[in-house]
Parts: sequence; C-alpha cells; structure tokens
Amino acid sequence: MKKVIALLLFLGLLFFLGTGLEQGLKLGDRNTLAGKAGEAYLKRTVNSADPSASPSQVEYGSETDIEENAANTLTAVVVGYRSFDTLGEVTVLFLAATGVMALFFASGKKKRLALAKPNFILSVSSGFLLPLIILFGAYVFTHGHLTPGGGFQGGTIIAAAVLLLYMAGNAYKAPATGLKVLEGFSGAGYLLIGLAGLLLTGFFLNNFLPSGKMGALFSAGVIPVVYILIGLKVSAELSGIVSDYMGED
Amino acid sequence: MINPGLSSLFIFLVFVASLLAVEAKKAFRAVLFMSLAGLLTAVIFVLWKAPDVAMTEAAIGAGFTTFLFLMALNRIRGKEK
Amino acid sequence: MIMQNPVLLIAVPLLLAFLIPVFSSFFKGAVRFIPVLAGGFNVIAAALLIPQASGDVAVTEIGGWASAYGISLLFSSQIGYMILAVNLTALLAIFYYILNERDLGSPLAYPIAFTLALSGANGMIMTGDLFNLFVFMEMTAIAGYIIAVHKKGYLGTFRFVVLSSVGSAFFLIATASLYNATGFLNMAMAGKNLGALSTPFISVISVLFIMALSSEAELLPLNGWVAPVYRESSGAGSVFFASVFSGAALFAVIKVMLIVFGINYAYVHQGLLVLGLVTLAAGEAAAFKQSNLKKMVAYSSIAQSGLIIAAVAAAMRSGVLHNGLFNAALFQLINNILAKALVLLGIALLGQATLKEIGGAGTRKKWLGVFISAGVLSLIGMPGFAGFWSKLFLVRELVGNRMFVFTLVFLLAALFEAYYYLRFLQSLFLGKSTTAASLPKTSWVTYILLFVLAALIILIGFAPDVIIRAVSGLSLGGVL
Amino acid sequence: MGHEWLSLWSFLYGPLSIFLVGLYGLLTQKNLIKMAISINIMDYGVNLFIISLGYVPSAEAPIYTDAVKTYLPVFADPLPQALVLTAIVISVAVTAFILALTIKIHSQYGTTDLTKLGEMEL
Repeated sequence: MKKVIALLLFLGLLFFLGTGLEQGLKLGDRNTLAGKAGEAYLKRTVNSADPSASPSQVEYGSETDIEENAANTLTAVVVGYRSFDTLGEVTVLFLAATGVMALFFASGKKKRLALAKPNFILSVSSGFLLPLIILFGAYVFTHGHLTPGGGFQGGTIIAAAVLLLYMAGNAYKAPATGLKVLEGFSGAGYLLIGLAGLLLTGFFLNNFLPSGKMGALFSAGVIPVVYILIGLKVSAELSGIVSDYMGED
Repeated sequence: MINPGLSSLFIFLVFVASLLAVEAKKAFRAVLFMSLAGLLTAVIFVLWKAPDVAMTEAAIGAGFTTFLFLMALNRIRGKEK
Repeated sequence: MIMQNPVLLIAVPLLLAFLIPVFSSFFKGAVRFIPVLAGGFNVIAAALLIPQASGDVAVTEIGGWASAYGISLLFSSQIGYMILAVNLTALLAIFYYILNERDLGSPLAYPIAFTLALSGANGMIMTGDLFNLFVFMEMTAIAGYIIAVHKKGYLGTFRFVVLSSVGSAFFLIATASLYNATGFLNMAMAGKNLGALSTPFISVISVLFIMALSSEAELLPLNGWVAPVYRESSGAGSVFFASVFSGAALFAVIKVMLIVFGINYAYVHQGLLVLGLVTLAAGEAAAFKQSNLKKMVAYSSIAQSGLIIAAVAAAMRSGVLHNGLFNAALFQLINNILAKALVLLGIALLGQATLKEIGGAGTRKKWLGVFISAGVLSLIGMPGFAGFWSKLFLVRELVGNRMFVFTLVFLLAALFEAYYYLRFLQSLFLGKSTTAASLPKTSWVTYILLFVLAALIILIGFAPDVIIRAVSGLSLGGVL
Repeated sequence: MGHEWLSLWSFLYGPLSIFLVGLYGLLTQKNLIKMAISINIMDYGVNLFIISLGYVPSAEAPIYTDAVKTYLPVFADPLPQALVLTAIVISVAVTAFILALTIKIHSQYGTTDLTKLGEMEL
C-alpha cells in the first residue's frame, strides 16, 4: 500500500517537475551560453564594462593578463570566480570529518580494525605503489589549472594511498592528530590567502599574484596555491575519515 | 554533436541500476548497484564534456562512497555475528 | 576600511574554527573558549557595522568580481540587526555551554560546530548568491547535525540528516534550473530575468525553493526533525536550533522570496501564505498537546516560523510591498529569537523534562523563575515586553490591510499559545513537584546571561521605536 | 525531429526520474543503510540534471588547449560543472556522517531497521 502511494507520488512529481521545468529550460540543442554567467567566465570578461558583448581577448599561451589566466575554465570558476563557494565546501568537508571523528571517538578507545588476512600481493606491492600514487595525486592537484583535475581529485587519490596502507598490513595506523592539524593548517592557509587579498587589494579572496602565461605551470596567480592547499586539506580529511572508519569501538 | 541515443541509453542504465539498488533485498547488493550507477554517471559526465566532474564523481562519488558503505556494512555485520 | 568589510563576519569564525585542531595540540583546555572569541568578534563587528550601514542594501563583492557574476554579500542596517540578534543569542548560548555543559565524546567537535555554525548562519543571512546560499545552508546543517548528535540523540539526528538532504536536493534542482533559464546565480539578476518566463516554470521553481528551505526554516513539509532533535539536544544546542539556525533560515527564505520572486507573482505568495498559516495552526495544535517542555517549545517554534512566513507572504501578495506588515514580521522574528533563547536556556537550567517535573521550581529558584517568566510573557505578547509590540503591529497591519482570515487564525493561535505557555508558568510557580530530585545548581554568571536577554526584551518592550526605526522604512528589494 | 523525444529523456526526464527513484527509496525503505543509498542516488540524479543543463550542442570541455586557443562558442557551460563539483563533495561529506551515525545507531540499538527502532524509541 505504501509502495503504491510512493509510486503515485513518483509519477505525480515527475509530471509536475518535468512539465513545469520544460517550459523554461533551454535543453540540449536549444541551450546556448549567450548572456549567461558561464559565457563571461569562459571569455574572462567578468570585470569588463560589458561582460556578454565584449570581444574576447583570451588566448592560450599568451601573457595577456586577464582574470587569472587559468587554462582550465572550470578551475578558474571553482577557485577564482566562485572561490567563496569552494571555501564553504572545504569547510563542509572539515565539519563532516569532525562529526565522524566525534561519533567514533565517543566510545573512547582508538584501536584499528584488524583485517582477517592482509593480501600478500598487496602488502608487497604497496611499497612501490605508494610513492607512485602519492606522486600522481600531487601531480593532479598541482596541474589543476591546466588539465582536468585539481585539489579534490588529487586529495582523494592520496587518501586512496592511505587506504592502501591500511589494507596492506595490520600494523599501520594513520596519525589522527597529525591529520587534524594538517587539516587545520591548510584550511587556515586558504583563509589567510583570502585575507591577504583583502589587505592587499581590498577584496576578500582576490588574486594578488602575477597571472603569467596561460597554459604554463606557474600561471593563474593564486589559483594553483589554493588548489594545493585544498589538495592537502582534502587528502587529510578523507584520510582522517578512512582511519576513523577503520578504527574499532 | 554526440549521438543523443548514446547518452539517453546511459541515462537509462543509471536509472535501472538505481532502481535495482533501491529495490535490492540485500544491502551489499544495493551498494554494488549504487556504485555501478555512480560509475555510469561518471561516463555520462564524460559524454557531456565535463571531465573534471567525471574524475571527481569516479574518485569520490563512486570510489570513496563505496568504500564508506562497505566499511559500514562490514562493521554492522561484525556486530551481528 | 578593511575592518568594515562584512565578509569578516564569516571569515573570522572560519579562521578560528580551522585553528581549533592546531590549538588543541598545544593547549587542550583553551579550545572551549574559541567559540566565544568568534561570537564576541561577530557581535562587536556587527555593532560597529550597523551605524555605518544605511537602509539601502550595500553590496560587497567577494574576490573583486562584478556582483552579477561573482559572489556578493548584502548588508543593510536591517541585515545588521538580524546578524546582531543571531550572534548575540549564539554568544550567550556558547557562554552557557562553557559554564554548564561537559563535552561528550571528542572535545573538538562541539567548539568547531558552534564556531562554524556562526559563519554559516551569517553567510545565509548576508549572501546575495543562490548557490552560495546552498553552501552556507549545508554548512549550518552539518554543524547542526554535530550539535544535535552530541548528547547521543542518534535517531533524531538521522531524521534531520535525511530531511535536510532532501531539502538540499530540491534546492539544487531549483538553483540549476533558474541558472539555465535566467543565466545568473546572483539573486537580483536572476529575479530581474525571471519576468520573461512562463507561469508553470515559476511556480515549480518557487515550490522547489520553499520545499528546500523548509527543512531548516522549520516550515511544514520537511520539519519532522524539529521535535525529536530539540528534545535530545543540549541547552546550548537547542538555543542554536531555535534562535540561530531557524532565524537565519527564515531570513534566507524571506530574502529569496523578496529578491528573486519580488512582489509580482501573487500566486507564489498566496501559496506561501497558505503554507505559513497551515504551519502556524499545526504547530500550535501540536505544542498545545505536549507535556515535554522542549518539545512544546519546538512546536511553538515551528508555529512562529509559519506566522512570520505567512506575514511576509501577505505583505508581498498584492503587487506592492506593504512595508508596515513586512517590518512587523521582521520585528516579530527578532523578538522571537531573543525570547526563545531565554526560555530555552531557562528550561535547560531547570534540568527537568516535563511539565509535572518542574512543579514549583520557580518558587525554589526565584530568579530563574523571574527570567523564564520574562521570556514567556514576551512570547505570548504581554504588554511591557517586546513581544507585545510585534504582535500589536501585526494585528494592526493585518486589520489595516483587511486580511481578516489571517487575523482570525493569528488571534486563535495566539490564544492557544498563551494557554499552554501560561500552563507552563502555572506549573513552574504553583505546581507540586513529582520528583524528589533537587534542582541543579546555577552559578551567578549564568544568571547574568539570562539577565542580558531579559533586559533586552524589556528594553525593547518599553522603547520599541529603537528597533522599529531600525527595521522600518527599509526594504531589501529594489536595490542592486 | 525524432531526436526530440530522446533529448527530452536524457536532458530532463531521465535525470529527474533518477532523482525521484532516490526519493521513492527514501519513502519506502526501512533500512537505514538503504536510506543512505537512496540519498546518494538522489544526488546522482540531481548532478546529472545540473550537468545536462550545462550541455551545449557540439560542445568541448571548457579547457583552453593548443587545439582551442581562443574563445569559440563551442564550450560546455563551466558553471553547472562547478556547482556539481561542489555538490559531489558535499554529498560525500553527508554520506560519511550518515553512515557513521548508522553504525552508532546499530551499536546502540542492535538494529538498523526503522520500524524496530521506532518501536524502541517512541
């Protein structure tokens, strides 16, 4: 009976949302960027007099100093135009990691969960896999402004390395306090960059470094610095969650 | 222009996988179907030209989340024995 | 110049919260005091910002991006008073926590959650960007989960997590659709471009937004978590839910309604009005039946959310903004924040759960009884207290605008409310205790906290024009 | 115009159905783990919906490279993608919390079944 009601609700809501939204949305082929904020982000014309109409001056490989010059526009949006959202987002992750810690910590003891039998191949191969994974993770978050990837993806990859360590042997236990301190420092670093922007340029989270040549590793001003901090923070947070889940009551 | 058939097929697959995940009797199977749906979602993101999001979804959405679910199931089962 | 940037109200608590794990490895005990630093900074900063703000909304751009495209914060004296009220009650709750509550579980979690709840609430109140509102909403929500779970109220918290996840999914759908259709995430720009869209689209979007914000604003569809969470949370925690979170979320609803939808969509506001009145009636009816004190206040809090939203919707309904009604609603919101905090702190100090258990406690602890009475009398609208004026203004404006059905529902609800709150006072002073347990000791510092709140309520009660001047003549919309 | 139907499905009704499957799961499932799974599925649907709104015909990923050196109107909208990036991270944060909560509920009450929990609690 309950399922029937839920099914009716499903169909009703699908009809309500679908038909209603269909009237206003520009879907698929009808979708254009014209006049949207996304277009101005791509053209890097947010701060010009007429963001939607002005001719584009953006060019890959050139040094024209426009709006941070990150080749990956998504990164420019995430850590540039909408950096404040990202600050909130890492805070949310920080809060969740704290919450998970609080829930598991409540029972007092902090021993790690013993695995039945660590995989032999895994424990042998982890020795040389580990540096590779960490290197790859670091590569992903240092090149976030040039290629797909960035702090969140790189951070997850590094957390996977910590998980590998847990899987490889029963002796390993992540340094919980150290991770928490690293989290705090990288989060505070992000905020201090924001406050430095406020002091130097008058706007919170504004860029205060030279923006360089689009496509070069040392470009895009403050963006790579922030993404490295986010990478560290996310890796510490997710590793912390891994170690909390691997702990035993 | 990508073939609209391709993305709609993948969407359908995600739909089926999520239906199976919701309706599965065993929690373990539900987790597997959920992570299948997550991976297929990442494929759709690639088709719709969002490689960054696809990477995040594959690493965090499908990978890390699945780990969390499996650990949770493991700990709950460990108690029930 | 830099000190005048409202972003500091968000950034400073964030910075302090990130430093908590770092501090805790040096000075373990000091961590508890960091939320006080954050709250104290915010109260002082808000008090310094208000005199410089005017009635018009000033836009602060984050990152230096043009406000239509980047993220911006809005600040006006109205927003300033809202921030001041929210942060002041939060600060008092944090003091209460330091004086009277022990940390269960991790010693870091509670301070981090309190500090970040402050930034989240301030962000929700000030932000002018829809997606940014979502991020701050999630931040306050997760801080809320930690606060709710701290006394091991796992089940209530689970319900809270589920409902607010549903709410945030709705919010994302609405925000993304609005972006696709209007091209902007900035509230004012999205609202400006909304006019070109069809009625079905706008009504779906508005329903989605209201559903989404209802979980934290304690409005009807998604507020099933409120009673269990209030019952299971600590004293400071319940003040955070009743005053900080619901105040910020209600203000966010009002802001989205006013800036995005404006006054042109009568059907949207009509729907919101009905929703608010239903929430009001349902909340008062549920509170009427409760004997558990915290649950009674929880349902009363739901009812007040309904009343405020209904009044705001009524003020925008007819194509012109009725300033008087709108301001009366905001005045009621601020009064409610202060009085709820006082009553909840008082109930926490009584240390008893039900109406019967507190019998006669007011005669044994006279000062506590006096302070609780001040809060309760303000809530039911007794002359001489702040609540009297906001209720009077509401009635006057409602009758003046010929909204008789609303007036009737409001007056009936106020009668119910007066009945169950007076029953609470009667039990507090005249009842006989059913438990032999002695009341917990209360330090004089705690009494100072209660005194501050009670003094504010009485001060507003005798000179309401201070607040009225602050909130009147100012409208949020129309600027930008 | 045979594509019209397909594109409506893949850009609007498909993602919305996936979202609603999650909501349906939340309403019908009694197991806390299954409810957490439903929340995740709801988020998949929402994320697909948002990305679909950023898709522009014959789009490229919004990254400047040697192949696409200057702005051409061929990029997918980066803004919805940024929103989804944020949404994914927030959803994993909520999942971590809710699963930890489930584990604690289980160790306190010995069950993850909502009907049994309801009998115990209320």
